[in-house]
Amino acid sequence: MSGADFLFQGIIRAFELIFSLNPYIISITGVSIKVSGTATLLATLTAIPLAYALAFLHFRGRQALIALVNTGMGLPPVFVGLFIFIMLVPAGPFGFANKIFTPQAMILAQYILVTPIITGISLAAIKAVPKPIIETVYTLGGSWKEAIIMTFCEARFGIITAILAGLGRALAEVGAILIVGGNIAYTGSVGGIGEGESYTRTLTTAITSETSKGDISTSIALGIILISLNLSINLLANFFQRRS
Amino acid sequence: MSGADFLFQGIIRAFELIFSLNPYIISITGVSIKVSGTATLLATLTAIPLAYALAFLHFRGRQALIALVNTGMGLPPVFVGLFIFIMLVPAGPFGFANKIFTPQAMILAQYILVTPIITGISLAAIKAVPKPIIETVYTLGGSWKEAIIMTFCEARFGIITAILAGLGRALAEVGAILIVGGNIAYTGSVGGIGEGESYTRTLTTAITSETSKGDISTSIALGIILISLNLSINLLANFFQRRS
Amino acid sequence: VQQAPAGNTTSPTSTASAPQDLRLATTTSTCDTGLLDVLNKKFEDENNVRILTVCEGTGKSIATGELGAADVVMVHAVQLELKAVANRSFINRSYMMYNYFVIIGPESDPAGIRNASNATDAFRRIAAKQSPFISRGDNSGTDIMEKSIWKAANITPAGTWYQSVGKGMGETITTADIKSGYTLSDRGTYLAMKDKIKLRLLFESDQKYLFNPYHVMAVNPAKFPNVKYDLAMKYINYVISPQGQDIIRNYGKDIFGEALFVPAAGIKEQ
Amino acid sequence: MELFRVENVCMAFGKKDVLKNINLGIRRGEIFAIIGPSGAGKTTLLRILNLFEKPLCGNLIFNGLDAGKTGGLRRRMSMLFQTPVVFNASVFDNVAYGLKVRGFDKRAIEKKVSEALNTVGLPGMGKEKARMLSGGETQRMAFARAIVYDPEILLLDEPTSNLDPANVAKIEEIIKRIRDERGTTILIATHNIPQVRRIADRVGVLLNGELIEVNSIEGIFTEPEDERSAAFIRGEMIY
Amino acid sequence: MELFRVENVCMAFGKKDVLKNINLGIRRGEIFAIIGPSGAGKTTLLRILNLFEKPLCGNLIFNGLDAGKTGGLRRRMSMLFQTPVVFNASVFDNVAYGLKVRGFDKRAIEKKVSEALNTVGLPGMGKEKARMLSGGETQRMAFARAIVYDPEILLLDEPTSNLDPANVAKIEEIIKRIRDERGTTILIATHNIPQVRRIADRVGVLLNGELIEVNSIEGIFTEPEDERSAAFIRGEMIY
Ligand SMILES: Nc1ncnc2c1ncn2[C@@H]1O[C@H](COP(=O)(O)OP(=O)(O)OP(=O)(O)O)[C@@H](O)[C@H]1O
Ligand SMILES: Nc1ncnc2c1ncn2[C@@H]1O[C@H](COP(=O)(O)OP(=O)(O)OP(=O)(O)O)[C@@H](O)[C@H]1O
Ligand SMILES: [Mg+2]
Ligand SMILES: [Mg+2]
Repeated sequence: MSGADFLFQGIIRAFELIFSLNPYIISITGVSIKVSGTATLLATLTAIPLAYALAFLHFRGRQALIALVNTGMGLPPVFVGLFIFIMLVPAGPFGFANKIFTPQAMILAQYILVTPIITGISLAAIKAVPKPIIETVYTLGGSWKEAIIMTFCEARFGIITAILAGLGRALAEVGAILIVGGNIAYTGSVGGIGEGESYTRTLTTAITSETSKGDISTSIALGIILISLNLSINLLANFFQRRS
Repeated sequence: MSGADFLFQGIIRAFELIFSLNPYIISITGVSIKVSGTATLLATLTAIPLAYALAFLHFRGRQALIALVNTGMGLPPVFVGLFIFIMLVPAGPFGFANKIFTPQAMILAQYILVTPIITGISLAAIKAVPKPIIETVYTLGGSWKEAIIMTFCEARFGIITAILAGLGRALAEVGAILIVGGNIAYTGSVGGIGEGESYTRTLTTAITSETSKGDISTSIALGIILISLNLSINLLANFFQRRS
Repeated sequence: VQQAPAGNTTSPTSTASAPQDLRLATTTSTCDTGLLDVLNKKFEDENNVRILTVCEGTGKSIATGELGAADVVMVHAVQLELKAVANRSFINRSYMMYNYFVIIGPESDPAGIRNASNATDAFRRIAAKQSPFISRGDNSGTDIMEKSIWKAANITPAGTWYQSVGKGMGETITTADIKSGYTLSDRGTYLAMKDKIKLRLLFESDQKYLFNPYHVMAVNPAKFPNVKYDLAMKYINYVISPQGQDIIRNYGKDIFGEALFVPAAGIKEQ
Repeated sequence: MELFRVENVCMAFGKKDVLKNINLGIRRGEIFAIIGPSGAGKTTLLRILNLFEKPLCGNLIFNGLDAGKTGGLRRRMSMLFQTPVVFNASVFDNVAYGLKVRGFDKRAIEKKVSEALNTVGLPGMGKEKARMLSGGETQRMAFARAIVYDPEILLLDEPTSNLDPANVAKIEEIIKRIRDERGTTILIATHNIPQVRRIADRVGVLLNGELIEVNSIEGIFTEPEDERSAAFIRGEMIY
Repeated sequence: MELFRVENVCMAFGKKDVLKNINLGIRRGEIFAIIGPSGAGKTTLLRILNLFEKPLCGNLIFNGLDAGKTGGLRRRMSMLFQTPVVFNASVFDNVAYGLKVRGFDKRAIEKKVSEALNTVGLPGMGKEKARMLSGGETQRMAFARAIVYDPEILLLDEPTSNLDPANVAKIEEIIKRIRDERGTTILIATHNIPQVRRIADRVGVLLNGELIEVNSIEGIFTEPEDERSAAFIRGEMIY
């Protein structure tokens, strides 16, 4: 079989899998969305306040923290995965929580990876909002809360880009969740695309295991599903960005 | 050995490896820098003009292209790796080039992954530059080239963030380069951290293979080296960002 | 060499409606060949258990068990296993099956290993010709075996012809296929992939060097009180039971035309 | 009587002294004009009163209390910036902002905003995008935005600089009416000397950060205390 | 004689007609004032001349040629915006911009910039950050930036709106001198009617996008052709 054939077969397989509403595919897609969605949500809730603090508060070590956030944008996923792994295994300091190889551990890993990304990009967007805008809010009687809301509206495009970058990264991420999640699916699905059910298997970790089995067509098919998912989210988001 | 011990051992090991100037470590670090640096450079050279085009030119399909760029920020590395793999294998359409399992193939993979990231974030930064600034350039006799330079200066912070996010992503990336690069090292490095020499092995792919060996301490050590590298780059960049 | 202990710690079958979870860390070859699908399904159905299978390579599987993150491990690297048993991380190590490693390479066989007298001779010929050799380099059972063959052949492989990839079996075969190089593979993975590659099986059946035994062992509950030791033992006993061994004996015959593994419960190891 | 007082206030940016030892009392309900050459420190003084800058020395006393200890002080005033900034929204939303922030109900907001837009000569412009307005329209919209919620104190920084004579007259009329009807205390920084005569009760002259004269309108135009302020009013360059 | 001509130009933003059938010839070396109430279309007309907006209909003729076909036209003029925008750099760099773009050498740039800063009353301010300047200082800096490279045509949109009388006089003097010494053609949109009398040769009155009168200075102040422009000059509101 030639290289291009794999691609071709993969595309056909992707359509088959999507349109047959294969329950196994649905369940791993569900885990992908649940894990990456939750991680991105939590990361956004951390990152945006953090970005505001870095933009507006003048505390000691602010510059160092900005450098740290930018460094965090390049945290190696496998390292983050390993770090959480040795923390969460029963022999580790947080072993008592019994969270290794669970979706929660995966959410934690992606949260750590994605938070700096959303923070760094939001920070750049927030810093680009002209100061007089904020002063106008204040002089018209707005509180710091209203100033934050106004900044948010003005930096909307950039902040949406930040969240999209974070979500995209989370959905595409594999190194960390493979280690802390274990790529586990229940019966029937270990050896192939069966009627199994995912526990900690996501689209990306499934791609990895299909690849290591040498089943490149299925990997490509899963990749196409993942990209379609991402594209739908982005078309939706673009609709909102365009209104800014 | 408990979980935290690995971390502790990893830190010690990292210092050992760094300060002994271990030639194997130096060679994989070199490949990391060469591959990710080149990919980020090429991606920057593509992404910034693209971001300008998306910001200023009003062509058909512009909105769709923006959505596509944002989707690209979430391209699954393993998928990109596989795609390039099936294109470059001898049986693939570009097999004649004989580039599979080479640093060039890795650069290509990271280039594809990083370009949308730099484009998306730069675009947000460029769009935040007030239009009257550009009009002032024009009225003072500046050409479109000078308008671009001025926009660049005004969007400096955001564009630097974009490049840093891209470089961080490239340096941390493992899924794609593992597939297209093959994680190849020459002799001597077979059973452990020896005096071997890397051909397509990077810090991240080495972390993966050390992890699969179960040598968690060495993985952690390599992760620490990678993060230190990233941190140095960011402290340097922060120095320039601060001046904006 | 430890003798497989008899399973006499079986707990009464659970009657609860919610299935119990059992964590199994195992090497990629058992997953990727599809054996575990069949083997585990039966156990799950009969015992109201869900097996959480983490496929991650022998080295990492043992580390996972040593850290208490698995209840039971299934691996194939005798030295590593014995070391882990010696440090009391695992107990009840049981011999479950074996197969043989094979040396595969390009059909043209530039080093002429088809006529080699044994595995060390084959390796010597490859080194003499400096034909490309792809090493897994990941401390897996296969990798350890490869290293010991080089050692027995009195060769320290060096040079750009000898490339280490630090990856699983499937990916290593793919790499060797593209580079038209030799590699050492377990028989199962080779058979599973043989239709997709150009490499051919060139040398096999050296009882001394190419022997590939798989063991299953339980994480020591004395070290990690929270592991599901009883359930792990139930699983081990199932794998080495006639029922489990039968599944191993027949697995692969329909798909590959021949069995991938030979059941070995109760056999004394060399 | 005296609503607030500036006591020994000084201000510097870097090494540049921008305000030097300013003492000034503003009476409730008066229109007080601040004049002086470009760069004298007028905007800086207004910004200090609106609490955007903390003076390097001296105190602000509101109603006999230290400004820092008077909670909600900023809510009682509003400032029209010399270069008004427009929110990226409709004219209506811009003008409504101060009302929304103060929790007025929708009905009241609509009524007040459309009244304010009528007053400044922008009737029916509520739906336009504020960023698209002309220079003078922007200034009038910002004026409407600053007065619509009846602040107790109004700080106006060159409120008519971009307007034609007729619109200037209109805005001046509104300023006087606000003071007369609502008793609003109004400070106005302006370069328009005839405007000072037309609307202000008292005037202070700033020069290089010093308050060289505070006088009544009659006073400054008939017998100015300082030769430099006399020259400034005549339109001469003073240093 | 005639440097450029606006022929039947009209402009609309959305459904709003902003300029209607404008016909106007500008002579080389004259100072032409554009007056009219806020929102009349003055800025829009200047922006069309500076090629920022393409008119919906009509033509711009420069030196008898279509403006679209005259290469490098924009380089020969410069516009001072009603709300000047400042580059995030020093005052020197801001003023030097047009010179750098035109490839002047470092020596010449330094000389010209410091001269220009002196002329507008900002001597020695080159090293200051431009964003920190006061409103009037910013306006003067932007004026210096627009004239420093001797453009052939100068478009000034309310160039003295933020200045005190003495500085206004100074800028007016510079404007006249530039025209007298360099023969620069100058269009100035202004709300300052006395200023029109002081510096302009001719004047056009815009009202709701229509050019209701074009006249000489003597003409418009002694016998205006249109009753509405007469009223506007008297300071009355016209519609
Ligand atoms: N980009 C735009 N989109 C929509 N409307 C616009 C735009 N630019 C200007 N306008 C409208 O066109 C009209 C004329 O604007 P212009 O800026 O030319 O007025 P002007 O005569 O310069 O007024 P002013 O003296 O207040 O500066 C105004 O009513 C304004 O709201
Ligand atoms: N943030 C700042 N940093 C440095 N210098 C400043 C800052 N703000 C104002 N200045 C300087 O302080 C002086 C006074 O500025 P201010 O804006 O108060 O003047 P002004 O009287 O309002 O002038 P104008 O009539 O031109 O608006 C000016 O010389 C200005 O350059
Ligand atoms: Mg001012
Ligand atoms: Mg205007």
